[in-house]
Amino acid sequence: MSISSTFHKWGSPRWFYQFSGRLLPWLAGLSLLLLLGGCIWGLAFVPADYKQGNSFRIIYIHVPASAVAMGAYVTMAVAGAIHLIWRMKLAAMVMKAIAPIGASLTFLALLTGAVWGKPTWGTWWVWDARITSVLILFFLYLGIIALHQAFENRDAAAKACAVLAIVGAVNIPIIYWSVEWWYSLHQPASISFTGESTIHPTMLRPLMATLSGMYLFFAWVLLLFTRAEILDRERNTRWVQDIVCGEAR
Amino acid sequence: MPSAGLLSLILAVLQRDVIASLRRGSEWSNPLVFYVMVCALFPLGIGPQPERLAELAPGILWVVALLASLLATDSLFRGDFDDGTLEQMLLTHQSLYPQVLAKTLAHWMMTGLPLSVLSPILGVLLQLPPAGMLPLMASLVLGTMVLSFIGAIGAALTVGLRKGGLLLSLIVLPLYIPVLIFGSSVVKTAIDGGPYMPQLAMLAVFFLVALALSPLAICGALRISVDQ
Amino acid sequence: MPSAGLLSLILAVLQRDVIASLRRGSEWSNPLVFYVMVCALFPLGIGPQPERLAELAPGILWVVALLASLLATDSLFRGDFDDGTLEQMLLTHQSLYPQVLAKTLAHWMMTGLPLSVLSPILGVLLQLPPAGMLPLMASLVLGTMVLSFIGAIGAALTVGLRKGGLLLSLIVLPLYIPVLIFGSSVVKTAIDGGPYMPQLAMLAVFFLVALALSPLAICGALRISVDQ
Amino acid sequence: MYFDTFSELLNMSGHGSYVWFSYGVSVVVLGSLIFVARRRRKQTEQHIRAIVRRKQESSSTIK
Amino acid sequence: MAAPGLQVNQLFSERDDRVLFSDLCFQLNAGQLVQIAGPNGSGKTSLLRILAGLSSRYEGEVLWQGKSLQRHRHDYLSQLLYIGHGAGIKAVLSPLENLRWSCALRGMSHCDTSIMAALDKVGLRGFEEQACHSLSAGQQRRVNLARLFCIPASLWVLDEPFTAIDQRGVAEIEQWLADFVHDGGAVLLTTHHSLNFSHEFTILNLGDYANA
Amino acid sequence: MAAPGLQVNQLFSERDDRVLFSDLCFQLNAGQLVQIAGPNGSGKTSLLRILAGLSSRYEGEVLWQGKSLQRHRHDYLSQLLYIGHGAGIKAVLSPLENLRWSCALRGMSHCDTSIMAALDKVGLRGFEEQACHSLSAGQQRRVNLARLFCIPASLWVLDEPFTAIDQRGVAEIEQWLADFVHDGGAVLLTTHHSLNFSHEFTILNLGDYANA
Ligand code: HEM
Ligand SMILES: Nc1ncnc2c1ncn2[C@@H]1O[C@H](COP(=O)(O)OP(=O)(O)OP(=O)(O)O)[C@@H](O)[C@H]1O
Ligand SMILES: Nc1ncnc2c1ncn2[C@@H]1O[C@H](COP(=O)(O)OP(=O)(O)OP(=O)(O)O)[C@@H](O)[C@H]1O
Ligand SMILES: [Mg+2]
Ligand SMILES: [Mg+2]
Repeated sequence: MSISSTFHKWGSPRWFYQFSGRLLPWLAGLSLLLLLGGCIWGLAFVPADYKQGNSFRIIYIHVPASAVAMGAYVTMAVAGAIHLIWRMKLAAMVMKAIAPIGASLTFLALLTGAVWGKPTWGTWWVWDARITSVLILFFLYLGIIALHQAFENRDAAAKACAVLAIVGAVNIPIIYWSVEWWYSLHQPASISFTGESTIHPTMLRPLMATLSGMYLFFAWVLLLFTRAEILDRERNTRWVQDIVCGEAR
Repeated sequence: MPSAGLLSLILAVLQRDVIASLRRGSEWSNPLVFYVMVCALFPLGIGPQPERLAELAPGILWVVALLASLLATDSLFRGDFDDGTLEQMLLTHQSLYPQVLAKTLAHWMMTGLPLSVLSPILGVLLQLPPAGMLPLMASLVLGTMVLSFIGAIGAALTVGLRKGGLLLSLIVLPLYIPVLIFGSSVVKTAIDGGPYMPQLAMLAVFFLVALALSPLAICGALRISVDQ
Repeated sequence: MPSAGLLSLILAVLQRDVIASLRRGSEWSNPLVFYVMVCALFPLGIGPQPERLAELAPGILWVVALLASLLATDSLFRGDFDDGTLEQMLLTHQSLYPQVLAKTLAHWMMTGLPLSVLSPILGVLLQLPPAGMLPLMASLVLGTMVLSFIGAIGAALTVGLRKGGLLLSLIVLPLYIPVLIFGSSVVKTAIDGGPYMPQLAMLAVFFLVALALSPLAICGALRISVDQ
Repeated sequence: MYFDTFSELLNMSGHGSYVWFSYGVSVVVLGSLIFVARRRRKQTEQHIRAIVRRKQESSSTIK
Repeated sequence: MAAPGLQVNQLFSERDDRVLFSDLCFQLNAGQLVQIAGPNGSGKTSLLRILAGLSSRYEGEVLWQGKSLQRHRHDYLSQLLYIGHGAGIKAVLSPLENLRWSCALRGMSHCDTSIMAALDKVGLRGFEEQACHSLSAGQQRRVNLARLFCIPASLWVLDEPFTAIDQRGVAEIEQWLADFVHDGGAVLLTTHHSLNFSHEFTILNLGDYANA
Repeated sequence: MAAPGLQVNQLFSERDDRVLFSDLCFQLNAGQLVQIAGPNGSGKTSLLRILAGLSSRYEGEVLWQGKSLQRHRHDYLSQLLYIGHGAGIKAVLSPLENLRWSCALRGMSHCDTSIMAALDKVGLRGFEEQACHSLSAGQQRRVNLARLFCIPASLWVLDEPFTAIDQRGVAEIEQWLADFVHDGGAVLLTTHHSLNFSHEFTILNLGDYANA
């Protein structure tokens, strides 16, 4: 009973729109503060890594982007499941909003990783297990975006994407684990992630800042996209028209 | 006797799809020809040195089989969607699950199975060592079955769309990757003389999981596609 | 001033097709995505060892570019056929030749050109040595143009048929082979430090021949396809 | 600050181009996310204003 | 059969912001026939698809024997026979094979005799084994209509059943409909043709429900 | 213009061994309108495609101003405007872009003013820049019909021009046809609708020529 009523409330686009409106400035301020602060800290104040020199400073953008990109996919699949099971429209809007954000962050993870690889490994790209799985994650995101665009009808698009996101989520552990297995099977060149040991506590603190900043940033942009989507879907309702044309009346 | 009913339903659907596919011809022959042609392209692209080809053969054979299966997948539900028989499938009081299962199996019998049976010949073309032949066939038999089930999800999601074709690839290719990895490693391990049974067993597990779960996704996707 | 008229006709057709393709999005993005994905499949199939990948990269990149271009070819005339604008093209007193030329060029600009531009990134993924990058792009630019012209003949022949798809592959793939051989050998020679200009010149010759002759075949094929 | 001079900060003992390129791209990507979200909202608002205007016009003609 | 067969309450549906119908209410009981009329694009096919459970693009209530359609899908579908305006048959298969499959979908097996009787009734004796693509458009339609006689149902939902059927065929089908209704069946159909029906029947003009 | 415009002698065509028409003879001169009538599948579209030079599945003779159509294709096509029953427009392009392309195909460039005038005439003012797929079926058909006014021709061949057009639109088109014929144009059209035409015109019933 209470669960369903909470769902009902959370599922109401109108309530969500107003609630998220209050949250927005906090998210925006905090995320920018943490991101900017962490980056400046990491770029200019942390000592260089004894093995990698200064190139390790990419970590402050690389690791947050990678982590949030993965988290975003899970969020999307959960939203998809909620949409399919409880027919909650808001979940569909959240799902639609996550796809481009997640894809951008995955792209960022790939790009910063590649740029980091050049000075560290001497090559832009290796077929490391983790790297390969991120590439596949990127493809999964692209698939969802393309599927959504291909449908003309929004409801069908949302449902189809939800199915795909769930199937993908079931597959992600399998993919990740099989790629890991594949990589260790071949035992390729010596290049691979060196493990946590290299990270000093002094280096870790700015990382914590940018990591949490990136999560907040994700939440912020997600709200921005979702709110725009809410307005678009509910454009024929009175409350949306009142909000948009509020000044005129 | 619901189980007897289910079985006869499955058989009826299987029979219909296989007969239809055999009558049309192009449906089962095209993936085969594609398989043969693209495998024949590779020596032209990467050079004819036998040792190198032998090394690469498992990977190439598997990737191309995967592509052939992928390209054939688009037609899985499209014919039924276009002529309105898909609606009839949705409008029975019997469960959709066995029908979808039977359709996917029929599709596999017309694509994956012939591919697997033909693969030793292409193995010879690509200088695959004899030790790899049987494992190649076995891994393809199991693997293409899994590919068919995964592909069917994508086909069901895109059957109502005019774009079809490459969109399906986009959706389905990332999901194919575990199958590719285990399938090709079966053959490679066999060539190196290692124990390839664990990987084959893994493919069998994938198959069982796909058999049990993918029809659920397919049924859902079909309902969505018809309801547009 | 017939030449000015021809030029403006070519430009108008080019502009229309490019705009339409950009608006639809999937038309130019799908082959690209297919290219990227299938290139990424190969390491998964044949193993991640950088040296081996580097050796194979030219062949793989070329074969996959060829497949991507092939799969995109099907849509070259299909849209126009379906919406009846192909008939309008046939029913002008102006020659069909420049129109077909422009359509094929537009198609190349939306498939072959992006593929070529993107290829260095995939080269990086497949560990292609830096010496091969520029030749790869150059050979793909010229080669995909030839592929588009050859593919257009096949597309024109099959546009009236419901089967399309794989039938087109059967017709067109054998004709693609010379392009593949010269294209991939450009890259391989460049990596080995050899003179790759002769092969590139050969591709250029193919291109000129295709430019001059294939529109004739395409025009004929289109007339046949419309007249069914 | 870890670096002594500003130019050292830029150069980062040779790795500067990699680091600064990464951060530059990040700013562009994250910034464009915000930009796209904003633009989508603006477009939606315009669309809704058009709907409202149309509605008002049609209701006034009925009267 | 005391509860009304099919009951539609306050049905609303739109496409691309265009309202197809709103506030649509009607009821279809055993022994009745309702014809949905309306100009092209007025939403007839859309309505039938909603009632067949193929489309969920609606708001409002659809009840079958007093119970919600979505919850009692299985009961409903076992009573329903829907013939859409698609071909409904596989062109490469023969009429016999097509109908065998249709029967198997309903859980009926070994029903060749009833299929042959149905094919006979729709005038396709002698064509049982010929591939459907070599039949004329009207004959193909008849294969689809033969399902009316080999699949038991108490509600027929027919979208333009007279398409491609010649005049004598139309009269025959009208007679079949009358017999079915007489035996306690319920029929819902769309057609642009003006129905020549021996019993009383209701015409529901969808044009009246648009933009209401 | 002394030689007859379009002259058809002993035309014969078949499909899958079924004769669509045989021994078909007629003549269409400047200032005349001929309507091709006949039931579905009687070969109306096939005939128009033959006369437009799109189909060569016929035996017999088709002459344009006394000269064989195949030999004098260029002359003929420069005088012909054919509107088939396909959409005839690219859905992702705007009406303006579609018509610009149509004009370019005829070797006309910089004809935006005449295109705007044509769009105005078919009632699409204000929709010039909107993508055609977001227009209604009737509006899309009107885009196609706008070609009548921006492309000069002396022979119009129209396959079901009234499809999807509302009643007022039909009357307008009939008026355009009358004006065109009055100005010395020739029109050949098919329609299932009974033409309300101010001038005299000929109806050619294809049903009469079948299996002859
Ligand atoms: C899920 C995705 C990823 C996560 C969570 C992740 C996380 C990390 C972490 C924690 C480090 C620091 C490791 C250390 O210094 O010991 C690191 C380093 C690195 N990552 Fe990633 N990463 C991901 C994806 C990628 C990708 C896709 C690439 C390349 C395209 C990449 C390239 C690198 C490089 C070059 C380094 C530094 C070299 C090294 O420490 O060995 N990473 N990554
Ligand atoms: N898949 C679709 N996508 C978008 N709009 C659609 C779709 N299918 C139908 N419509 C729209 O819905 C409206 C109703 O269509 P529907 O097919 O129900 O009409 P109908 O009454 O059956 O017409 P007809 O007499 O031509 O069969 C039409 O305006 C049509 O444009
Ligand atoms: N592509 C084709 N392949 C085989 N038969 C065809 C084809 N196109 C038309 N036919 C056959 O040719 C005959 C005439 O078709 P046509 O389209 O000319 O008829 P129509 O008079 O225009 O009919 P309608 O009134 O429906 O437009 C029909 O019997 C049809 O089945
Ligand atoms: Mg209808
Ligand atoms: Mg016709």
